[in-house]
Amino acid sequence: MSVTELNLGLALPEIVLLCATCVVLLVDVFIKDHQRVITYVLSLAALLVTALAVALQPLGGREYAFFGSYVMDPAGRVLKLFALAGMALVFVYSRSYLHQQRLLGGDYYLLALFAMLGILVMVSASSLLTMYLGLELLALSSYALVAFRRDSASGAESAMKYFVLGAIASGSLLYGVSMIYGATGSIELAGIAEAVLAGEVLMLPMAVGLSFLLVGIAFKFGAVPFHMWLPDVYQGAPTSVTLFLGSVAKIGSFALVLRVLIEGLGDLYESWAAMVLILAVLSMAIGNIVAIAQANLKRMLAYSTISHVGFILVGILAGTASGVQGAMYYALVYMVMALGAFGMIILLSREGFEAENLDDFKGLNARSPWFAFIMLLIMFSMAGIPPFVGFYAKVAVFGAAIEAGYTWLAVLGVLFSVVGAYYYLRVVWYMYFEAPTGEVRPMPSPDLRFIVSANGLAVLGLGILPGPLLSLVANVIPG
Amino acid sequence: MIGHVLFFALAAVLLSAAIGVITSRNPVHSAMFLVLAFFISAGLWLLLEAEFLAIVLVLVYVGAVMVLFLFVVMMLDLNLTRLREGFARYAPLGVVLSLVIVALLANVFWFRAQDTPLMVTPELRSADVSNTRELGSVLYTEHVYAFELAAVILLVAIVAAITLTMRRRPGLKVQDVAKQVAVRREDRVRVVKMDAEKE
Amino acid sequence: MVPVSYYLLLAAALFALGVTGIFLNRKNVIILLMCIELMLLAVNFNFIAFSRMLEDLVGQVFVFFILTVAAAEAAIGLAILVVLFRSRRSINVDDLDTLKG
Amino acid sequence: MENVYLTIVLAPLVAAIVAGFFGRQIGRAGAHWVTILGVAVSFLLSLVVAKDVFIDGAEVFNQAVYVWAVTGNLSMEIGFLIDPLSAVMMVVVTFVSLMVHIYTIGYMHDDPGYQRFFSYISLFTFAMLMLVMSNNFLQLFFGWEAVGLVSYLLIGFWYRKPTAIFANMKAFIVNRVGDFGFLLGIGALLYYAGSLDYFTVFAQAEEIQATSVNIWGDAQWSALTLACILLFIGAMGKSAQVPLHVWLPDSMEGPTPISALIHAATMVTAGIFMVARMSPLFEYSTAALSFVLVIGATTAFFMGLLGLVQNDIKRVVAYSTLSQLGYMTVALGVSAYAAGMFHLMTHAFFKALLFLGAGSVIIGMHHVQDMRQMGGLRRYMPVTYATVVIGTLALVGFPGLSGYFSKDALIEAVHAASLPGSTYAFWCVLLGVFVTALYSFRLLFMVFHGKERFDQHTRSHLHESPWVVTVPLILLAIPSVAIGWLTIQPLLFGGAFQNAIFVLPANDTLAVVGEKFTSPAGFVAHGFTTPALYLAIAGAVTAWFLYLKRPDIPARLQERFHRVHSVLDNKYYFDAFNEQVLARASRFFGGALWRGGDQGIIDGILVNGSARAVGWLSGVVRRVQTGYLYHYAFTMVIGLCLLLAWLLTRG
Repeated sequence: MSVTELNLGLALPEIVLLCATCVVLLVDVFIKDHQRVITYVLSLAALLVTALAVALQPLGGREYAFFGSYVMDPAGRVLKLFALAGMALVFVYSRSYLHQQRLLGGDYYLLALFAMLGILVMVSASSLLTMYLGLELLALSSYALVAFRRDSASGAESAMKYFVLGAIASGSLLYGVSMIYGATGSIELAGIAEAVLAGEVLMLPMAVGLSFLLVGIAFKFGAVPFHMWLPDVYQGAPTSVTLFLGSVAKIGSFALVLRVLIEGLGDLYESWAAMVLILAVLSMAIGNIVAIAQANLKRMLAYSTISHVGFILVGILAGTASGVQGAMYYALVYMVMALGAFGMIILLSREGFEAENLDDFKGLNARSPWFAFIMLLIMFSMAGIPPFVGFYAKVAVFGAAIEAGYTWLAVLGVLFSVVGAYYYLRVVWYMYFEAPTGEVRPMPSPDLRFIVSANGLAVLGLGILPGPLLSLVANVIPG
Repeated sequence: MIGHVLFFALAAVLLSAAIGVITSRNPVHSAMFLVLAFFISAGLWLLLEAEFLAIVLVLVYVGAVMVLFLFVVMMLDLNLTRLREGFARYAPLGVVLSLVIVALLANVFWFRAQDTPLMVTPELRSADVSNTRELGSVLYTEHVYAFELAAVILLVAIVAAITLTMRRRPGLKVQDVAKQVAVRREDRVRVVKMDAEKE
Repeated sequence: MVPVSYYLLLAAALFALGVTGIFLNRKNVIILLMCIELMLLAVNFNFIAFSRMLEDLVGQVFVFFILTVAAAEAAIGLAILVVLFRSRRSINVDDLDTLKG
Repeated sequence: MENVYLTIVLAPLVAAIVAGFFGRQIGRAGAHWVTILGVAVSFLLSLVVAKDVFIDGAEVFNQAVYVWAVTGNLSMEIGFLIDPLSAVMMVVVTFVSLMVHIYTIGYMHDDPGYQRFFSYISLFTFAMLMLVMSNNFLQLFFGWEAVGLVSYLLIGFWYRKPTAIFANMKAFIVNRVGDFGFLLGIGALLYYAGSLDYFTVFAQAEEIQATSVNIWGDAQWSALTLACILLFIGAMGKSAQVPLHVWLPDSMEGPTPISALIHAATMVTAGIFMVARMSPLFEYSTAALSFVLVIGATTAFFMGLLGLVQNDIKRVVAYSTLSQLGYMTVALGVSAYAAGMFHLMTHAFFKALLFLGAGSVIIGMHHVQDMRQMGGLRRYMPVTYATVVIGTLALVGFPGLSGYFSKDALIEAVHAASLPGSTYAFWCVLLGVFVTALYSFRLLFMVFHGKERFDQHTRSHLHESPWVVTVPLILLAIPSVAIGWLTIQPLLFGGAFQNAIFVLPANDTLAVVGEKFTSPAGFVAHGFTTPALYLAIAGAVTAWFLYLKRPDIPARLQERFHRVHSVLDNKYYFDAFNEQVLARASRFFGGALWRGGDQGIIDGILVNGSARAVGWLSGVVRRVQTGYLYHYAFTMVIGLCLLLAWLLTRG
């Protein structure tokens, strides 16, 4: 065995990001609190360099590295680029927030970079072992991020809940993996798919493995009934962390589903489809219904996330190429929308004050019409109202579901999105038709102002011109 | 035959230890039961000829992780009486659910597994096979990617643990060794001249 | 020697005990963490037994990494526990109910 | 021509954007100039298009101008379909919109949201044009939603007024119900026809008719019937047909120009237009046509009755609108699509006229809308009076005026129909004529004739409205008088719609009417032999007797028949049902099970009964999220057990 067999060049993005993260770590140790902007800039640079490494890789089909435990394909490349760009946005959003909230350490950036690395690993995982390690890298960094505001009791509480439940989910996931290993004799996704296709599988242990595996996947995704951690964590975590968990981290969850469920176990569709169906229906129902009763915007968005997960699962459930395309399109679009929504909370936050309650959005139109308009765009898009991008995402998954014969599910989905429209429009209502509670005008820094505007307009722009992204997704997921 | 006896003996102790872990009301006792469970598991793994992992389990788990647990248990000033309340409230539910899980899995691993490879008894391997060598030869080649990732995860654990628990409280008394070493006589001792007192 | 399924059953029992532990110890987070360790131990049994059954080393490699990750996980979990204790002066699960609904 | 069409659509959009985003910079005058200019351009070009279509007999234009997205074999595009049907709608929409724009200068003179208002109405014009010019379902739905959105914004334009907020929420929710049906209908067509393009779908109408669907049990429905009824449910929401009509009277909380433009002349007719456009589908489903017919007839008669007991001037006109929309729907039901469209057009002019006239009165009375405080206004507002008289005569069907032609042709068509339910419909529309005359003249007499019932202070300020208000009235009065005479022959019997509307020979009721038709004058003469005219006269005379001659009688009648009156006054208890039954039931459960939750927020926001139920459910379900870690863990374990048990026992 020689080094060339490793095909190291393929994993360049991960290598670059890890090296860059180590540089950030070392530099951060030696700088003072008031120089933290260096960490910020370096972190952004790390993301940029990694994105370049992804973009500059030669376009090709599926290629493996590290003896089949690492895979690079066009879908992975798109997911990575989106995740990196989303992370950069998260950093820009977070900078002033961290400053305001006196969270001056560089640890936020560091842990987030590690989490980013976890996402990249998950996207490129082609064996259950690397998938598990990427997952844990992401999860462990996330636990620490949720708890990293040390003086916040609710932060610690939510981190503890997240950790304990996450560890149970990991345990369940691993139990499932062990069963699949026993049933197929392989932990490589390609090997598993091969064994399934050849019928050389112990069916009963496989069924056990699938059940446990799905619990783990559903937990990471936040699907009902494994969603309980999500609202508490979204609410308890510092908003900059919620921003990350709610948007970029979902790319990791999607990669988990894509690689394991679709690529590895796609031929067992008959076995898992019904379970995913239950998860999808429950998620759409619980997410949309419970969101209505929320007064805390972060919590409301958490339930909204759950409902969107349900919609993504509808696409997965279709089991067809167009279903997977729809789900991936939805996941990418959801990331953009969630960034905007949580970004608005950050934008309205001030020193020692988190604008996380619905009441804080009252009369925003009177205080700042432009940002109210941006929020309106995002809320309309999340509600799935045309011509915003959220509408196309819903069309994509429901269309695929109808094609696959799940017409009633699509109808149910539309019904729940109508229910969902209530709480999104309620935010719009508060902004436009309620008297402002305070006269404070949000005064964000220019970079934040720019990013929020760009993000909101992207929701509109991607809706007016949905073609490019749709065809991009269609190209990278082979039919 | 001896394999059977060893297995059942160890399994019985292991399960008792596990029950001990979950029923002890004192966290320290729980931790000690867990240590026992790990030792027994290491023995069972030896039966499965996974010698390297058996050693690692004892070294890593008992030697490091459990010590960390004990350390934290003892460091935190816990109010044990409150922690013992409401012990039995959900116990029936938990027991029923566990029995359901065991029953379902037993169905798979036992009653419906009679003609499958699950019932095959593995052959003993020859004495000159070195489990450690085997593992070592794949760990740094085939699984080098995973190995590096594991290293990163440990790094994250270090960073996270430090981030979360290290705090600088104002007014905390700390030692600065450099300053202590660099101290000069003049800083500490003042020679005061005074007249001798006369009586 | 005994058949592989004996080990699998043993592991299933261990896993179930870990689950039961979560139901029993509703109060003490530390014991909850230990229950999770039990569940992971059960998983390790599965892997090693299957590895033996398949005459394939990958299962053991997986266990190696699970042990590593679990150690890291325990470190972070305990760190969070310390943070929690510092802010609440308690690790009673019943006190962790400010976030709900 | 493609550029012309694009300009027609985009001119109002550009104007709306300019007025909306740069309102502060261009000022009030700038805002109204730019939007009026934009709509004027659209109007003039629409006239060009109409000339092209009707006089020069241009080919039907049906082309995509922009491909939006292609997924699989489904292509989503923006395209225009220009045929007689859309040409008529374009002229009507742009003309009324232009009039309303001018009128608004006077009506909204003192409003702080002046620029915003102009931006909205221009945006509305854009959306409405997109809707009528569309050549595919996606764009249709787009326009559909967009006009709904602007309508919603405009009803709540005075967002500090709680009733306006309530009304716009109600409009929004009721329309959602309709839109849901509409979307399902489009979905069904997409599913069965595999395309969003009108003509591709129309070509498969017969095939879809032959496909049957199992709704529940063993009931077999034709897929086409199902799709048509679903589409029509959308039309019921937009065009305010019973029982989805409840939002329209409340929408009068919006500024009056909006009531004229959106809630009388254009948006509410979108449903009528849509059904006419879908005539190649509806024609193949007798069941769907019957459904349309019965709903329309019910609306036409019973909503007219409600107009009799209203005292708010705008609400009377609103109920009149409901009733007239019912007439149009009836025409659709008997396959007289052309008659429906014809009535739509004439109605657009005279109803806009009546609304703007009512608005003029409201300006004069300083925003008093109660007719009991008016009377004798004809001396103070001669121009308004004259134009309202014209509008009223047109509405009740005075021989020779526009409404006469459209309504009479429609009634004749219903008479000729043999569909299930057509007898019921015939009596409804016939008696409706009497009711229409009664409430119309009641309004006229109560407002402009009789004793002056307002106070001295009002009298001193009372004067005719400014020219920006009266000029649109006069301009609208002209087509109200003349358009019927001029266009009845080509539109109804000359085959102007033959490229656009498809009628099966067996259903062609208009052809029956047409056999007797010789000329507009002959049609007028023929009218003297039908009961409709005498019913209208009877209505007018009754109104004169009750409200001018013996004004004490109505009160006595009201006392005598207080049961009937209270039924009407409560609008057949539709609102009461929604609020009392649906809402109260859920409130009862909610109160018992979920006290002290987020009642403030839920109560404040979710006004509709079903929404309340969802809200209650939400409050209960959120209880599951107790905050206790172990409960969360239990849920996970239970979920795991269920998954495992299910998968293993399944085999």
